[in-house]
This record gives sequence, C-alpha cells and structure tokens, in this order.
Amino acid sequence: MIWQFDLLILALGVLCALASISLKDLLSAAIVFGAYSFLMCLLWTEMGAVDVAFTEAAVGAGVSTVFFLAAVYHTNRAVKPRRRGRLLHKLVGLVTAACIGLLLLSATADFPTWADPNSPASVYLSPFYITETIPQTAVPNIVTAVLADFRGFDTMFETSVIFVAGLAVLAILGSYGRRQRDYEPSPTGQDAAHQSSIVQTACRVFVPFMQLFALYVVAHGHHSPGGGFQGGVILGASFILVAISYDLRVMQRRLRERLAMLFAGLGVLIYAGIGALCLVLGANFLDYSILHTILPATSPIMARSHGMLGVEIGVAFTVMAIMVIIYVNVASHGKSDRGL
Amino acid sequence: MDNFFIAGGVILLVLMLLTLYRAIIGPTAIDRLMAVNVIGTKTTVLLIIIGMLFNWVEMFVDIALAYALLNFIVTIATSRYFQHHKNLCPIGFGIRHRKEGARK
Amino acid sequence: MISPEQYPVLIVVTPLLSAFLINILGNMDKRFCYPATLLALAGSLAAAVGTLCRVANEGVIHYRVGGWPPPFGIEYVVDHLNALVLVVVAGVALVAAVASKRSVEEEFPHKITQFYTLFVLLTTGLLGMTITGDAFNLYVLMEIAALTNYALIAMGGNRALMASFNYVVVGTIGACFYLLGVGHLYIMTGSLNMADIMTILPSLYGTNAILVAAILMLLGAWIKMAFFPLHGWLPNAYTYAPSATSSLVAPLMTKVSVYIMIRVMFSVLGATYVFTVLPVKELIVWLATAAIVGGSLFALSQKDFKRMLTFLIVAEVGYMVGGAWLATERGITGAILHIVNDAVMTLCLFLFSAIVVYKTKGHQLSNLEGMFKKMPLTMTAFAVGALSMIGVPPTAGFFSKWYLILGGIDAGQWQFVVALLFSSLVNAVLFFRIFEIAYYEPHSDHHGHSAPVAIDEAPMSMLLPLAVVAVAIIMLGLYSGEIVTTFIQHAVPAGI
Amino acid sequence: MEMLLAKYNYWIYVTLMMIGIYAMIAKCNLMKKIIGMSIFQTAIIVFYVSIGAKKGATIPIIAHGHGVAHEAVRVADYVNPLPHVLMLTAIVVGVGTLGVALAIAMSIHEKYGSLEEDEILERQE
Repeated sequence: MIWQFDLLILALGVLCALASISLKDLLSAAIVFGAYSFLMCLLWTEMGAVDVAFTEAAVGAGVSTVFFLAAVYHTNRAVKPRRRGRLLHKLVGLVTAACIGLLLLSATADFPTWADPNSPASVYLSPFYITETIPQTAVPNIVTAVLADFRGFDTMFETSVIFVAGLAVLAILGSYGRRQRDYEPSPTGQDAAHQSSIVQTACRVFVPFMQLFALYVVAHGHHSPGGGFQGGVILGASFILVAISYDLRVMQRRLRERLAMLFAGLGVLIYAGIGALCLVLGANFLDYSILHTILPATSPIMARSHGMLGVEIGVAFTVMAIMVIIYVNVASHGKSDRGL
Repeated sequence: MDNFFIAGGVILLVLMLLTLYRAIIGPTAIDRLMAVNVIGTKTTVLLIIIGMLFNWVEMFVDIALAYALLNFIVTIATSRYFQHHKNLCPIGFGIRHRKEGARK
Repeated sequence: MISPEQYPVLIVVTPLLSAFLINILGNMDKRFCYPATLLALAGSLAAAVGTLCRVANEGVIHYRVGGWPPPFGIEYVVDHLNALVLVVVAGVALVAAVASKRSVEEEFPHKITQFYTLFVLLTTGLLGMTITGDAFNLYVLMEIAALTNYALIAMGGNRALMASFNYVVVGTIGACFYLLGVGHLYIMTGSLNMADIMTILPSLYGTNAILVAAILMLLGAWIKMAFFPLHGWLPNAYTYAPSATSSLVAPLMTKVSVYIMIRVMFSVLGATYVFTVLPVKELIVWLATAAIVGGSLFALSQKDFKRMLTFLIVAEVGYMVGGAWLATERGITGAILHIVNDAVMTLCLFLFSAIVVYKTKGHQLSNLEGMFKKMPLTMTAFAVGALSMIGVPPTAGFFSKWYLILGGIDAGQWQFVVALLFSSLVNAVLFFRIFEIAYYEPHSDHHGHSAPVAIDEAPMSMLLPLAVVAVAIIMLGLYSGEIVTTFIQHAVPAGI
Repeated sequence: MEMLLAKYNYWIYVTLMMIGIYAMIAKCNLMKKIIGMSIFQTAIIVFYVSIGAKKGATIPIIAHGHGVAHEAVRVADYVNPLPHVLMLTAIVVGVGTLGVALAIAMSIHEKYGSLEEDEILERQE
C-alpha cells in the first residue's frame, strides 16, 4: 500500500464513475468507463492485489469495453434528454443511495483501520495460507494456491459462471444451431478488403506474440501473477483483435462458434473431471494429492501443484472460448456475419 | 530512491487528472479516446513504478505488458465504429446539453 | 465404487458434469438432451435421497471439499434442514424436467440444447446454494442460479426481455448486498465458514458492523425471494417466462432464497442475535402480514391466470418469512414445512399452467373455460393443488398453515394469524372462481345447449408429472407428522 | 493525515457504491443502468481488496528461486491473499453479468427500438 497513490487514484476513480454515468453520449460513457477500469487496476496493484489487478487489466482493457462498444454500435448512441416525470425516479434513487450510504458508513466506525496488520482478517485465516502454501502445495503464488486448491471449489463454479454467461448470451441473441445465415455484405462496403492495411499488418504481426504471452501467463501462474483466467482473457482478446482488425468471418475461419462452444464445455469438463478423478481414486472431490498414484514420479505435494496446472488450463480454455462467443454474438447481434 | 519514485508517480497521477479533464469534457469522442489512451499509457508506466516501490519489479512487468498488448484494442474498435457511423461529434453530446433542437 | 461418504458432493457434481456433457452431446444431436437431463437429475435425486437417509440415521454430515479442514477449505454441511430441502429441489427439478419436453419443443425448437444445459445448471446452482456451509461459496452459486435464471426467462422473448432486464438489475443488487454482508462479517471475524463465524460472533454482537452485515444479508435474501416491498420484479418475470422455465423457477427460486434466509438467521448470525439483539422481529412479522394481504389482494384482481399465481407466490413468501420470524418453535416448524409443501404446491399449479399454455396458447382466465370436460384428469390433479393452497385438511398445505397459525398464537402475533386466515379465504375465492370458469361455463355457446366436448387430455409427458405431484401433495400431507418429528424438529434452533 | 487515511478507503467505496445504486435506480437508459451495475460491483471489490491490505507487506507471492535462501515464511511480510481470491471470482461474475445484461439490452432494442425505460414501457402497452 502506498497511501499517496491510493488517495489520488480513488479520487480520480470517483470522478470517472461520475462522468461515465452522467455523459449523454453512450460511446463516450463507455470510453470513460474504460479509464475507470484502468484506475481500478492501478488501485489494486498499489494495494498489493496483483492477481486481481492482472484480471482487471485483461478484462477492462481487453474485453469489457469492447463489449460495451459493440453493444452501443448495435443500439442507440444517444441518451435521450428527459422530458418529464423522471424527478420521482431521481428522488427515489437519491434517497436509496443516501440510506445505503449512511448504513454502510455507520458500519465503518467499527472496522479496523485500513491496512492494520492486526485486523481479524489478517490474523485469523490468512496466516495459514501464507505459511502452508509452500509446504503443502509447492506453489509460490499464494493466490493461485488458494484459488485452485484451498478454495478450488469456488473457482470451479466461477468457471461455470463464465460458461453460463456465454451460453446465456447465445440463448438470448444467438442464431447458433440454426443454419448460418448467408453473408450479407455491408451496405457501406466496409468489409475485410476495406480495412486499413496498416492495422491489418500490425495485428497480423502482433497476434502470435499476444497468444504466446497468454500461454506464458497460463503456464507461469504458479510463480507470478496470472493464471488460467487472465491468460484465457488475453487469448480471447487476441481473437477479438483479429475480428476487429479484419472481419468477423476471418476470425471465424480460425475459431468456429461451434468449436468455441466445444472448447468452453471441454474446459469446465477438464476442471470438474480432475475433481471427479480424485473422487474415483478414493479421495474427496478436488483433493489433488491423490493424483500422485497415477502421475509418475510425483509426491502428493507435487501432485497438488500439477493438479492446479491442469485446472488452470481448463479455466483458460473456457474463458477464451466464452469471451470469443460473447464478442461474436454481441458484435454481430447474434447473426455471426459481420462484426463491429 | 523510494521518494523519487513516489514523487514521479504522484506527478503522473496529477497529469492523469489533467488528461481526465479532456476525457470528461472533451467535445468529441475522439478527444475522449485519445485522452483515455494516454491514461492507459500512464497506467503502464505507473504499474512499473509501483513495482519499483515494492522492490520486486519482475512481478509487475507481466501486468504492464498485458496493458501494452491490450490497450489499443479499444482504440481500433472505436475507429471501426466511426468507419460505419460517420458522426464524430453529434451536436448536443457534451456533459452539458446545449442546442437540443439542432439534433437530427 | 464411490462410497456413501461422497454422496453430498455427488448431489452437486452429477448435474454439473452432465450439464457440460449435455451441451457437447446436444451439439451433435438434439435428441440426446432430454434423456441426458433426466438421467442427470435422477442421479442427483438419488444422491440426495441417500444423503437424507444418512442424515436421518447418523445426524449432521460434514464433507470437506478438496480435503482441507473447514475454516480453510470449503465445507459442505448437510443437517436435518437442508437434507430435506435438497431432496425437494432435486425432486421438483426432475419432475419439471420431465414435463418440459413438449413446451420446449413448441416454444424454442432451435434452442433445445441451450435450454437443457441452462436448466441443469440452474438446478446445480440451487442445490449448491442449499448444501454449502461456506458463506462465499453460497454467493458464487447464487450467481450461477441467477445468470441461468435471467437467460431462461429472457428466452421467452417479447415482454419477457424487459422483465428479465429488470430482474438482472434487481438480482445483481440483491446478490451484491449479500456479498457485502459477507464482507462485513469477514472484516470483523476474519472467517468465511458459516459455523466458524457463528462461534466467533457472540463477542461482537454489540457492534454496528455486525448489525449492518445482518441487514445487508437479509436484504439480499429478501430481494432474491421477492419479499413484499421488494417484490416488484417477480410478477412480470414469472408471467412472461416460457412455461418450461416457470415451472422450474417459480417453485424453487423463492423457496431456496427463504431457505438461505433461515440459514443466515440460524447458522450464521445465530438465533440469539436475530431474535433478542436485533429489534426488528415485530416489524418483519408486520411486513410479512402486509405481504400476505397485499399478495392475496393483487392476486384477486388479476385476469391473467399465470400472473395470479405469481402474486400468490408473493403471499406465500410472506407465510414463510413471517413464520420464521415469529420466533416460536411451532412458527419456525411451520415455515420450514411450508418450504417443502409450497415448492410442491407451486410446482403443481405451474405445471398446470404449462398445460394450459400448451393447449390453449394463452394464460388468461378465459382460456380455462370448459377445462373439466376436456381434461378431467388434469383438472383433478390441479384441484388437489388448489385445495392444498387453500388449506383443506388431507392435503399438505393444511398442515404447514396449521403450524404457522399455532406459531402465531404462541407468539401473540394476532395480525399474522388473521392474515393467514384471510389469505386462505382469498385463495378459496380465487380457486373456486377458477373451478367455476372451468366447469360451468360452456365452450362459447350461447344457445343454452353445449355441444358434446371430446376429451382432449394433456400429453402423457405433461400429465404424468402433474399426477405424480398431486399424489405427492396428499402424501406429504399424510406423512407431515413424520417429516416434522424426523427432520424439522432437529432443524429448529434450541432455546426458543 | 493518518486519521484521514485510516478509513479513507472505506469512505470511497461507499461513495462508489452510492453512485452505482443511484445510476441503477434513477437512470432511464438501460446502458446507463448496466454501467451503474458495473460500478456497483467494482465498489465491492474495492471494499474487499481494502480488507486484504496490510501495512509494510508485499504482494502475496513467496520469494523463491536460486538466489533466495529458503527460510521460514513470515506472515507479516505478505498481504492477506484470501480477499484477492474472492475478488477474482467477483470480477469474473461481473464480466458474466455484463455480457448477459448487454445481450438482453440489445434484444430489447431490437424489439422496441429504444433503450429508454419509459419509452419501452409505453410501447409495451
């Protein structure tokens, strides 16, 4: 924690939040919201939450703002000025916000001071995680160890949440399962051939490095910030980049929607399957240490480490596929023909 | 040395505030886009500075790298938007609403 | 093979694993989806029943996920309360799945795969919420249930979209309030395990932060269950949802939220805190009274059959919340018994409404005309559900209402007792009006003599589940004494 | 200064949360509601991450490697990793909700040609 940064970043964050809800132009609101997410990433880094910051970096810069832009592209950009009758809503909103605010503020009086090393949260459970991570799992990144092993069950459902989100977007918007519609050329003639060749060349050079980096992030999650989720988002973002710089169809030639859905299901199956394998081998669900009986030349502790790597790969699969699916459906309004 | 980095970071953050002015007020969406891009670049630098302050910069390089890799996707996406909808600055789209009648 | 030790986790993992398999199989051939769904839910039900038997014999079961000891890892706790709820959730989901076949094929033939995957995942979420002993794990599963729910409702198209969007906004607020409440508990106690929090909490009872945590968690649960002043999202969402969705969601979503409220009250905050330290007992019973009266009155004013049922749900939520906050043994027993009974009763009514929608393409009261002649069996089964909602003795609804009334008398909360009686009266009026419409009114013939109506029963896949549910309602009524003595008695916290 | 800083983070999280709630209730435009929802969720993440902060501690990755001598891990040296894990999950849930909400909003726009709540309700009649 660095309090000088903390103070400034939080102040800037509040400004950004206020601006993004009061701007009348949704495109600008989405862009300013992107700035808000940069600031949040900085805030979390400064408080030492590097993994959270990494996730926010990948999500905020890579996908969520693009989702917003794509949604604005297919709907209205302008927020209509209110003619009448919103006063009551504003009043209700203000009163509710004020009530909740006062309620929460009254609780802060009992909280331990910020960053107090003797707060209950710091002395009760976390010492176990900090001291036992290396002896029990041989993974230096404590967050990865807690994420994938101590509380691995949460993470399995977190991956399922992502899977559900992708499936939900498909179910609401998608034409998936129907015959793919014929490709309609854009009325303005803006398709792959009309893109700037500077952008296309740059992206063509860039995307392999991005994917390589993403694989590194997945594989090196045990030793540095990162892991399946962050790597998966970056992988997904690389496909989104192809779709934006060329055309949705060019991207879909690399990763078909059907294949992406298969990957998504497969990813969670890898995760839950490793858990179920432990069950079949006679241990509790997700107790990776039993895997040493089938993995050659490992101790139970190293088996935990390998088990975590396995589930991280599963997470990366799902997240990558689902980010692509959400983008394809939101950007093409479910038609999967041409994107943003 | 820490004080030097803290001072540098604070200066960058104050500059970010100035950029944010353009991002919030900026008459056209392109102004905002540029401003947010600059904020993104500053973020990359600040991440490294925070890494220096934690005395463990190699752990922070990955995050900064992710930003460097991903930061421009939004820019390209927005440019695509303008390629299709060629209205950079519809009138009446500030934080304040002027001239409502002039809109289409 | 897998030992009974592992049953608790199998309840959740079986549907979870199958959901992804269903999705992969369904992409190859849609015909796999329906049998695979039934198989998955049946497996889950079997595990739930196995767990129930173990709980009845051995008492509370603890299961360590990942093998880590409780406050550090995630723990599953199956006690007398949630063993019962688990069986109900798995059973209702299975019956709803059996009945869904025709309506799904009719309403969205292109999205069968997505529908069944989401259906099974929703069930997973609800089961996981019920079984977990970890406050944060509950939040994650709550979000799974919520996201699938939004999607399943939005699949109804048209007006369901706006209803679903409102549900997204309100549901997110609810889930975030719960998460914030957990955060407040975490910052004060440093723990996330429910049982662990409860042992640490007594020394902190006086603090504002715990008070705020309690308010936030309860608010979150109330928003999710559509408790009276916060019920705005429910009627539209459930009315416009596709009928296959509403027959799963309507019986379970609110009931599981009520279960969560009871879990938060008795297993996280502790009965002493909730009933003696918090000064809100009376207020909440009054609110519940308002919910019952308001829900009944709104239901009375509806012309739309399905919408009427949704307002009845609002009233029924009032029953359970009021019962739990009566703070008497019989009141709490009634509330828990009503979770079970009401899930089955609501399932019966919504299965019937699915048949009505399937047969007549609408859910207005006028669509019901002449139903007794056309589908005698269906209407008989529906009549059982309706009588149970009214509270006629041999059916299940009577017994839980009886306990609630006794609890109200014990607590001296007469307004609640009056509201219960009033609601029974309103239900009687409502359902006898429906019987009248369905029985007497001829099929659009104004000349005094009605043409002979051919019997046109609902398809077997919809009729059979409805019949099973009707029988279940009577069985639950007959065996309610056993249920109370074997399970619910142990679930009521001691010292009330 | 220290007094101001002692609870500063908690005050700001409350402010962000109020902004989010206000946008979700008072704003008429569906996109604005979605932005409000995201702000609301980040506010909670700020709260949790603030719980995890610890004075004088470094990031929750245990120093290791060839150059570093293996010695006992001191708890005071590392920030509390548990809130970080929880918030990773919350961010993921946030993205999921965002995607679903945007998809529903786009379907609504396709159906009713508007993103303004009151216009949609008018057109539903």
